[in-house]
Amino acid sequence: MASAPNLQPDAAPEAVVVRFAGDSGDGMQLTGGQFTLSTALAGNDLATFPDFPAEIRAPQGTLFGVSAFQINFGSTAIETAGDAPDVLVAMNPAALKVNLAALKPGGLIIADTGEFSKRNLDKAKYETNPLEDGSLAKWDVLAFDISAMTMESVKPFGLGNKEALRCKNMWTLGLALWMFDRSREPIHAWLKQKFAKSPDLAAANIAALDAGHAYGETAELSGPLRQLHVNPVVTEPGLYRTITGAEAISLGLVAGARLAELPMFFGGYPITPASAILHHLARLKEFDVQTFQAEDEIAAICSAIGASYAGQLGVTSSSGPGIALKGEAMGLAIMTELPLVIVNSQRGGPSTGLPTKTEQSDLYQAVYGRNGDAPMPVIAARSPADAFDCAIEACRIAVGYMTPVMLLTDGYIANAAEPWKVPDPASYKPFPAHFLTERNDGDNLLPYARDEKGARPWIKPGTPGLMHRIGGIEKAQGTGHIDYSPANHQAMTDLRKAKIDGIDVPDQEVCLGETSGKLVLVGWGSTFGPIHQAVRRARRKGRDVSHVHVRNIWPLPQNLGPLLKGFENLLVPEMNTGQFKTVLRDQFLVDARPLTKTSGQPFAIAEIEAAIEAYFDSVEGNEGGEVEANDTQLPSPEAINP
Amino acid sequence: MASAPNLQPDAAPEAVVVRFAGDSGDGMQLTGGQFTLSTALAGNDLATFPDFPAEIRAPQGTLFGVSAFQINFGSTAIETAGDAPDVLVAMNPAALKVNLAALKPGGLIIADTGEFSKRNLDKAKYETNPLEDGSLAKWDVLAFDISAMTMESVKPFGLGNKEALRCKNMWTLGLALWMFDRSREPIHAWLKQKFAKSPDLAAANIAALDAGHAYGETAELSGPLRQLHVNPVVTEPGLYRTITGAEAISLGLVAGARLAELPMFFGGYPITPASAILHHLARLKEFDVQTFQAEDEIAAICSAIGASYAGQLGVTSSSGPGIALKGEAMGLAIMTELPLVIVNSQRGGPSTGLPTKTEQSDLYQAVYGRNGDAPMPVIAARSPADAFDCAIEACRIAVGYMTPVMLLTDGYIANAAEPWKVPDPASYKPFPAHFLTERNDGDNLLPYARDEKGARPWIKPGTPGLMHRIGGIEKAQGTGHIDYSPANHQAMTDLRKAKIDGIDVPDQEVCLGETSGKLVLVGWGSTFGPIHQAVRRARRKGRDVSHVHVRNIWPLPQNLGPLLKGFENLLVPEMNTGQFKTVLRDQFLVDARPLTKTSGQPFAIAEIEAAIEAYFDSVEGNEGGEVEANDTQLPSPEAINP
Amino acid sequence: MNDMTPVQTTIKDWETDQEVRWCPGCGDYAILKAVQRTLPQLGSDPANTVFVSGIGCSSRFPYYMETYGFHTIHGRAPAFVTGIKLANPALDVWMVTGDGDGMSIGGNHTMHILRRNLDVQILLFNNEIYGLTKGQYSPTSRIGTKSPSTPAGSVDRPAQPCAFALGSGARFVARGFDVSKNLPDVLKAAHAHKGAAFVEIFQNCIVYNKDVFNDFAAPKGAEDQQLWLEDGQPMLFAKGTKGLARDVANMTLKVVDVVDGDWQAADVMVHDVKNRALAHMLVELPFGSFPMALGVIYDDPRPAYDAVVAEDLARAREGKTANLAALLAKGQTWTVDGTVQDPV
Amino acid sequence: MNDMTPVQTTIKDWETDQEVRWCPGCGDYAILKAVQRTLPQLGSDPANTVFVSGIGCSSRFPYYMETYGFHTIHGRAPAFVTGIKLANPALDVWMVTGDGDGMSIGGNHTMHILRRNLDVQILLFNNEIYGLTKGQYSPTSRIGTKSPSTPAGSVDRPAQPCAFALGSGARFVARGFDVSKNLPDVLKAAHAHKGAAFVEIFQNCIVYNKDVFNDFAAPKGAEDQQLWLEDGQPMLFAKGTKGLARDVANMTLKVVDVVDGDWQAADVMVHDVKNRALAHMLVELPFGSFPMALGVIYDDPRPAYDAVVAEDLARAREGKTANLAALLAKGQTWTVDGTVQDPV
Ligand SMILES: Cc1ncc(C[n+]2csc(CCOP(=O)(O)OP(=O)(O)O)c2C)c(N)n1
Ligand SMILES: Cc1ncc(C[n+]2csc(CCOP(=O)(O)OP(=O)(O)O)c2C)c(N)n1
Ligand code: SF4
Ligand code: SF4
Ligand SMILES: [Mg+2]
Ligand SMILES: [Mg+2]
Repeated sequence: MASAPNLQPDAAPEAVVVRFAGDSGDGMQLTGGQFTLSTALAGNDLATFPDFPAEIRAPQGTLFGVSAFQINFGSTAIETAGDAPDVLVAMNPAALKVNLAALKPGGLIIADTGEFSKRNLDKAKYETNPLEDGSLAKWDVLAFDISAMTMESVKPFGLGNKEALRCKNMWTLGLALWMFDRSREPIHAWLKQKFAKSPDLAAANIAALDAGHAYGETAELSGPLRQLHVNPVVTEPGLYRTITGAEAISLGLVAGARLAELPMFFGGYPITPASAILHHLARLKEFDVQTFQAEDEIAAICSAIGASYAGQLGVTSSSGPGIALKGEAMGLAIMTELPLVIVNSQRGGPSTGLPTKTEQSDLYQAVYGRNGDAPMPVIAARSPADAFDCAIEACRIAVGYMTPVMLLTDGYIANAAEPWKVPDPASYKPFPAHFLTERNDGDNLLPYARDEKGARPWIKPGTPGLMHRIGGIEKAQGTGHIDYSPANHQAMTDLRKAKIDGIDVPDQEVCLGETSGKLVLVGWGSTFGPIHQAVRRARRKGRDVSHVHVRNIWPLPQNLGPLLKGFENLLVPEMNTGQFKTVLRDQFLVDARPLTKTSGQPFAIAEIEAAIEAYFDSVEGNEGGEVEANDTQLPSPEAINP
Repeated sequence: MASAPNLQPDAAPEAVVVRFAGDSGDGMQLTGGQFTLSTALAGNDLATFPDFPAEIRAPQGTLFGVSAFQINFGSTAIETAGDAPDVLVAMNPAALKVNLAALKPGGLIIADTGEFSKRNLDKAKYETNPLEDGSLAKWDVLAFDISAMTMESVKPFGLGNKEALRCKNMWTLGLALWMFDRSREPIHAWLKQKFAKSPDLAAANIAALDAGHAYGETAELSGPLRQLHVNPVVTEPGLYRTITGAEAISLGLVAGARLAELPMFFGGYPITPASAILHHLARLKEFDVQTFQAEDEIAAICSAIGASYAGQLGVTSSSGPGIALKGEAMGLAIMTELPLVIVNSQRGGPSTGLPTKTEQSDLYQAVYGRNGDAPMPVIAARSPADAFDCAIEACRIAVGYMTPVMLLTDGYIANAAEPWKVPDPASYKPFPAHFLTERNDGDNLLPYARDEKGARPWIKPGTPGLMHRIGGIEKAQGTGHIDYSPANHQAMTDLRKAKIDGIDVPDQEVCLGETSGKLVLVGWGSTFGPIHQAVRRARRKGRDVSHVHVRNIWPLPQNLGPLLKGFENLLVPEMNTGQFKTVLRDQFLVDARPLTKTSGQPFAIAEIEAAIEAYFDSVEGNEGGEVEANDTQLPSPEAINP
Repeated sequence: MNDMTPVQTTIKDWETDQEVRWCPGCGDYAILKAVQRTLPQLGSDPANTVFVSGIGCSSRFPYYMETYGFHTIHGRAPAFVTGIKLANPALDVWMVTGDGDGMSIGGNHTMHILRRNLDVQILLFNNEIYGLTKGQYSPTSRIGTKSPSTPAGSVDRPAQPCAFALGSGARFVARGFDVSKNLPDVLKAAHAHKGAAFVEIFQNCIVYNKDVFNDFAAPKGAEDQQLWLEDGQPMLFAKGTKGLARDVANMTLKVVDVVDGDWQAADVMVHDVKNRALAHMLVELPFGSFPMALGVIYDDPRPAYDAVVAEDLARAREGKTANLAALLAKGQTWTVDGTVQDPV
Repeated sequence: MNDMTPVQTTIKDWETDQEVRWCPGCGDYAILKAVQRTLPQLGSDPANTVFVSGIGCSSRFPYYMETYGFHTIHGRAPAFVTGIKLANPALDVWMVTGDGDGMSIGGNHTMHILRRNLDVQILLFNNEIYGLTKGQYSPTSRIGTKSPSTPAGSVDRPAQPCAFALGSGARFVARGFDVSKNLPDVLKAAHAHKGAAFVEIFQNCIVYNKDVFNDFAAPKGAEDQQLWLEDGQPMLFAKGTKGLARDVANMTLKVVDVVDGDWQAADVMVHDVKNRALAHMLVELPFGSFPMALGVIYDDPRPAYDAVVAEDLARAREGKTANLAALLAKGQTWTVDGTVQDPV
C-alpha cells in the first residue's frame, strides 16, 4: 500500500478518511453513524459528511441511487470531512462507479462481490466487471462476497432473504471496527435497544457485526488488509456528542429564547436545506417553542414579525430563493424595529440552482439585499458546533437592539456532523427582554424613544394604557407617528444606521498565526475547516501566514480594519464569486483578493494550500484566483429537493 | 429688493425660480404648465417640479391640501428646479404657510388677500394675518384681492360664483406673463382649444388672463412689482417639448422594442411613483405594446418573463418594496438567460417608507440584492430627458445579451419636467432580436450554446423541431439539461459572470472639468443637476474640480477605474447612506468618500457647493459627510400613495 | 372574537388624536364611525384590541383607532394577524383590508387565514378600485371599468370576495355597506363568531369609483334591492312584496312575488345561516334579476385555529419538563474517558 | 385548448430522452403516461405545445414531455403561463402543479388565472403532501397528518382545491386520479374547454403519504365509492345501485338506493355540467357518507382572457398608425425660433 502513506501498517496515521457507499437501501448512513460513535469513543477527533442520493427513492442499483457517508478521523484536530478517502467501502457497482474518482491513489477498496452481478453492472453502466478487468490497478482491492457471508452468519435466526441481506451493513461495520481496532460493545448495546421489540433481529445484526469483525481477524494474515491504530486526540475532558449544523442552530435558538426569557415563535416554510431546522423545532414544543408552517416564505416571516410584535421571539428560516421573498418584510421589521432572527441555510444559486449543494453566495443578499437604507446585522456560523453559539448571539442582538438579524449557515454545515462538547446552559449570560409597562414620557407614550443602545421600547399589545400604532411608513422620532418631513427622515435614517453600527461586537481574534505579517487568509462561514487546516500545514512548512475567521459579518468588529492592515496581503477564500471581499474592500479599503470556488463543493484543504503556496512561490495565482473545478471532490448531500 | 440680487430691476438675471402655490382646487399645476410653455417659447432653459398635496383629495384650505408648482428658468443651462424660489405666488394662507420657509430672503410674495379670511387663516393655523402682522418683513410682499379682480374681469360672461373664481389661476398667470415679459398668444390659443366646447369659459379665462397682465402694467409704476427680462439661452435649434421622466421611460421602452423589432409585453402592478409608466404604456397599444396589470409584483415580473420566453420583449416596473418581491424571479431570468427590462422608480425607504419622496437607496438592491451569484446589468437615468436613451440602452443590452437589466430612476426624475429636443427615431441604430429557427449543432439543439458575446440563442415556443426544456435548476453547458456536477456549476457561474462583465459599455466621459486633478465628484442618477451646477459654480471660482456622472452602474465602464485614479480625491454625492461608493471602492480600491443626504429631498446646489468649498478650505467636512437636513428644501411630489 | 370581561367605554375612547386623512365624502368615514360606535356596545377593551391592516386607503384605518394598531405591508395582514393571535390568543384582533390588498396581492393569505379559521374579524372594504394609488382597476372592478391602467375599460372577469371566501373554507360570511344603518349589527355578529369572520363592506370611493354601488347602496331609494338576511326568517325584500323561493328543478333560487305578506303561500324559503349550499347560492346571486344579499349570509362555526393550536401545544407539553441541559446532552454522548452515556 | 390543425403523432413522439426520476411506484408515472397517451388522440402538435410548471415532484413533469417546457419557480406557474398565452395565444399550454405549489405558495396566482379565465389546462397533482421536500404536510393534508413538521399530527383544516377553484370563478372543474382509466377522457374534456380548465388529479405519493386515497382510488375494490359524472346522465354509483337525489328542504343532495336500475323512481338527479349550484354541492360532498365525485363536475365556458385581450388590442389598434416620430413629438412643442406646434 506504498502509495497511501497514512495506511502504512505499523505507522499510526495522523488521520484517515473512510467512505461507506452503497445503495440507498443498504443503510450506509446508519453504518456511518455507528462508526462515528465508535470513533468518538476511541478518542479521535472527527468530522463526517453524508451524501444522500439525488432522488427521494431512486431505483435500486442505479448510479443516482447511491448513498454514501464519509468520515475523517485522526489524532489531531479534524475540521473537514477530508479531501480524498483512504478507504472506500463499495456495497455495489454503482457505489464504486460514483465514488471511485474521489479515492486516493493507492487507497483501499472493499467491495461486495455478491452485488457485482451482470444486472447491477449494467445498471451502473459498467461494460465489464471492474473487479476483474484490472481497471482498479492503481488501488488496493479487497473483494469478497459480503452478501453470502452475511447470509451465512445470520442463518441461525431464520430471517427472510431480504431481512437477512439487510444485515450486510452490520457485517461491514464489524469489519471496519476491527480494521481500526474498535470495541463492539457500544454497537451491541445500541442494536439491542434499537431492536428491543424484535430480539431476533437484534441477535442477527449482532451476529453479522461479529462475523465481519471475525473475518478481519482471520483474513489479516494475508492480503492488503491490515489493522490500523489511530491515536486518540488530546481534547478537553467533558461530555461530548456529535451534532449537525441544523441541530446546533435549533438548539441554539432554544437556548437563545431561554436567555431572553421569551417564548419562541418559529414561522417557516419547507425548503432544502433549511427544512431540518423546522423539523427539529417542531419536536421541542415543551421548550416554549411554537412552530408554524406558513403558506409561503412571506407569510412565514410576516407571522414571525407578528409574533414579535405580540411579545414573543419571532424566528424564520429559509434558503436563497425563500430569503429573496422575505426581503420586503425584513424592511418592515427594520422600520418598526422589532426583534427577529432570520436563518439562511445557503445553497447553490442563482434561482432554484443546486438545492442540495453548498455555497456562500447569499452574502450580498444578506448585507445589501433590501430596498432603501435598511441596515441589518449579519452573523455567519463557521461549523456545526459554532452554529449553536451563533444562534444565541443572533437572539441576543435581535432582542437587545430591537432589530432583525440574519444568521448565515449553509448546506455543508447543516448536514455535516462533528463532536461537540455539550455546553452548560448556565454558563451563558442571560439577556432578558424588557417590555414597557407604563408610559415612558410622563403622561406621554413614546414608542420610538431610544435607550442608550439606540433601541426603542418593546410594547406588548394588551398592556393597559400603551395603545399605539406602528407601520412601515417613516415614523416621527419619539412618537412614531407618520412623518414625511425631510429633517425627520434624515434623522431616522441616521438613527437606524447608528443603532446597527453601534452594536457591541466582540473584537476579532486571529485563530491561527501572528497578528501581522506577509499573508492572512480571511474567511467566514463554513470555509473555516479547510482554511484552518491549509494555514496550519503552510505554517508547518514555515510560511508566514495567518488565519482570521469573521463571525460578525455586519457590523464588522471594530478592530478588524486595523488588524487586516497589519498584513501585506489578504486572501479571501469564499464559495462564491467574491462577495465578502466586497464588504472588506468597501469598509477598510484593503486590497482583499478573492479565492473563489463555485462548484457547489466545499474547499478541499489542498486547494487552499495550493493558493498559499502559489502566493509564496509568487507565481501566477499570487493574486488569488479561482480554484480548478473537478468532479472528484467531497460531494455535498444529494437529496435533490429544491 | 436689494437682498434678492437676481431680481434687480434693470439687470437681466441669469436664472429665476418661481413657485405657484395654492389649494388643490386652484389649478396650480395647470398654471405652472402653461407658464412653463411660455418660458420655453421665450427661449429660456428650464426645469420644473410639481408638489402635489399629500392626500388624494384634501379638504379645502388645509395645510396638507396645498398644491405647488416650481419652475427654474434662465439664460444658462438649467438642471434643477432650483434651490429657493425668488418669487412665491400664494393663493391662500395655507399655501403661504407651507411654502414661505423655502423663499429666498428678500424674495417676492404675491398673495391673494381675498382668500386671507379668518376661516382660511384658522385652517392654516395662523393666529393673526401674516400679511398684516409684519411677520413677512424680510420679504417683499405684494398683496391684493386677486379673487375680487378676477370676479370683476369675468363678470361679462355670467358665470356662477364658483366657476368665476376658478379663473383666478389664469389671472395670476397673466400677471406672471407680464412680469417676465411673455406673449399671451400661445395661452390664448391653448385656452380656446381647451374650452372649445364652451366658448364662454374660454372667453372668461382669456379675460382673466388679460386682466392679470393689464394689472401688472398699471401697477408697475409703483411698489415692488417690476418687469424682468431673462435672456434666452443658446440651445441647439430644433423641435422641443417638455417631458417628465415617466414619459421619457415609457417612450424609450417603446423605441427600444421598435429597435429590437419586438412587440413589448409590460407586466406591472400599481405603486408610487412607478405607476405612471404603466399608465403611459396602457395608452400606446397601437405601438405593439401590451400592458398587463397583474395581481402582484411577483406575477407582474413572472408574466413578463413568460412573454420573453414566448418571444416578446418582457418589461416590468415597480418601486422599492415591489422590486424586493421580484428578486426571486430575477434569479430565474438570470438562470434561464431570457431578456427582461426591470424599471425601478426609487422612493424613500426602507419598507413602505416615504412613497412620494425621492431617494437613491435601492442601488444596493439593484446590484447585489439577489440570492446566489446573480450578476445583472444596472443602468441609471440622470434626468427626465436622459431616461429616454437609458430605456433604449436597457433594451439593447437585454436583447443583445439575453439577460434581465435593471433600469434605475427615482421619484424626482419621474415627476420633474424639462425641455427635450425631440429625437429622430431613425437616428438610433437598430438591434433586431434574432430567434433560432433550426438546430444549431447539426442534428442537435443546444439551447445553451453561446455566441461571441456569450449570449445563448432565443428560441420561440411554436418553432418546429426546437422543443426543449428550461428552468431554474443549474443547466448543463450547451444542452441546458439539469446538471448538478461541480465542474459544470463552476463553468456556468463563470460564463454567467463573464457574459455580464463583457457587456460593451461606452467609455466614461467627464461631463465637466479636467480628466484628472484635485477633486472629482462622482454621481449617478438624478443628482446630476445639482452636482453639475455646483461643480460649474466652483470651477467659476477657479476650483480644480470635475464632474463624472456614471450611467452604467453595472458593469462599470472599462476606463472608469483609471480615470478616477487620476484624481486626488473622490466625493460621491448620493441620496442614500453611501451605496454607490461601495461599488467604486470594491471595484477600484479608490478612496471614494460619500456625501450623503437621506431627507427624501433632492440635493440643493448650495449643499454640494458647500461640500466642495469645505474640501478646498480643507476644514472638517473635507472627507465629505452628510448634508444638513432642513425642512425648507425643494419638496418632492406629495401624493401620499404608498 | 375572543372571550373577555366587558369594559365600559364611549365612542370617544376609540378615537385617536390623528387627523383623519381620507377624501371628504369617502365611505371609509362612515365605516370608521360604525366600528367606533360598535366597540363600546361589545364591551371591548381598547388595550386588548388590535387592528391590523395591509396597505391602501382602507388600510390606514388603524391610525384612527385608539387601540393597538399595526399598518403592515401590502396584502400580508393575514400573516401578521396569524402570528399575533398564535402568540397571544387572548387579544381581540380585527383585520382591515381592501379589494386590492385582500383580493389582489393578498388573496393567498386571505385564503389560508380563512381555511385555518383563525379567530379574527376580517373587514374587506370593497370599493372595486385601487384608491390609494389613484384609481387603477382592481380584481373586483366590473368589466369595462375605465381606469389609468385600463383607459379603454377593463376586460378581466371580477372576483367575488364572498364566493372566494366560501371556496376558501370560510365559516362566517357577511355583507354590508358603508352608510348602512345595519352595519353595526353585522359587525357584532362577526365579533360573536368564534373563528375567522369574513365581512365584505361595499365602500364608496367617491373620487375614483363614485357611486358604483348606488343600485343597492344609495343612501336612499335603493332599499328594494337589498335582501337583508336573518337566520330563521323568510328571505323577503322590497318591503316584503318579493322573496326568494326554491327552484327545485335546478336546485337554485328564484324570485317570487309575495301577496299581502303571505310568504308561506309564495313558498319563500327561510334563511338558515348554517346551510352552506344556500350560502353559495346567495353570494353568487346575479344582481339585477336578484337583489343584493346583505347581512349574515353564513355562520356555522368550527374550532378556531388559535384554539386548536393552543390545545395541541398544551398536549405536547403535558407532563414534559423543559430541561435544556438534558436536551443538549440528548442522543449518543461520550466522555473523553470513553464510556457511553444513554446509547439510543 | 386552442384551435389548431390536428397533427399525427404517437406516444413515442411525446417522450424525452431524460431519465424519469420519480420514486418507483409514484403515481406521477401513471399521470405522465395518461397525458402522453392522450395528446396523440387530440392531434396536438409537440412544437405548439408548452408545459409549464412550478416546483415540486409533480412540477418536474415538463422534463419528460417532448414539447416546449418551462420549469419555473415555486407557485408562480400561472403567472408565467399568463405571459406566455398573452404573448402568443396560438400556443397550446398545459400547466402542471401540486397541492403545495398551486394551493400553498401559489394559491393567489391559481385564483387569478381562474378568475381571468385564461385558456389553459391546469393539472393539479394532489398527493396531500410536500413530496419533493420530503414529506411535510400540505394545505390539503387531512387533520392529524403526521409529518416532519407536524410530528404530533397536523391541526389545520384542509383546503379543497375544487371548491377553491369554483370560489375563484373557475368555469371548468374536473377530478380524476393517477391510475384511473378515465383520466384520459377527463384530460380531453379539459382540453376541449376554451378557457381555464381546472383538473384535480389525486396522486399517490407512495413514499410520504402512501395510499391515502385508497378508499376511492385503490387500483381495485374501491369502484363503489366513485361517482363518475356525465352530463345529462343520472348521478349513479355503486354499479347503479345508488344515486344522488335532491334534498329539497335543505336544497342539497342525498344518497338514495336505486332498485333494479329504476333511477327515475328513486328521483336520482341528472347531472348538468352547467349547473353551478350543483357543482358547489358535488365538490363539497363529505366523502364517506357520500361517494367521491369524479369526472367533469362543471363545464360552462365564458370568453377566454387571452381571446378578449386580443380583441381589446385589435380594437385599440384599429385604424391607428404607429408613427413613433409623431408620438415623440406629441403634446406642446416648440422650435427654438419660438412658434408653437399643435398646442393641445
Ligand atoms: C408591495 C407593494 N405593492 C404595491 C403597493 C402600492 N399600493 C398601495 S395600496 C395599493 C392598492 C390599494 O387598493 P385597495 O386595497 O383596494 O385599497 P383602497 O385604497 O382602495 O382602500 C397598492 C397597489 C405597495 N404599497 N406595496
Ligand atoms: C420559493 C421556494 N420555496 C420553497 C421551495 C421548496 N419546495 C420545493 S417543492 C415544495 C413543495 C412541493 O409540494 P407539491 O407542490 O405538493 O409537489 P409534490 O412534490 O408533492 O409533487 C417546496 C416547499 C422552493 N423550491 N422555492
Ligand atoms: S381615494 Fe377613494 S377610497 Fe381613498 S380616501 Fe379618497 S375616496 Fe376614499
Ligand atoms: S416523493 Fe412522492 S410524489 Fe415525489 S416522486 Fe416520490 S412518491 Fe412521487
Ligand atoms: Mg379598493
Ligand atoms: Mg404534493
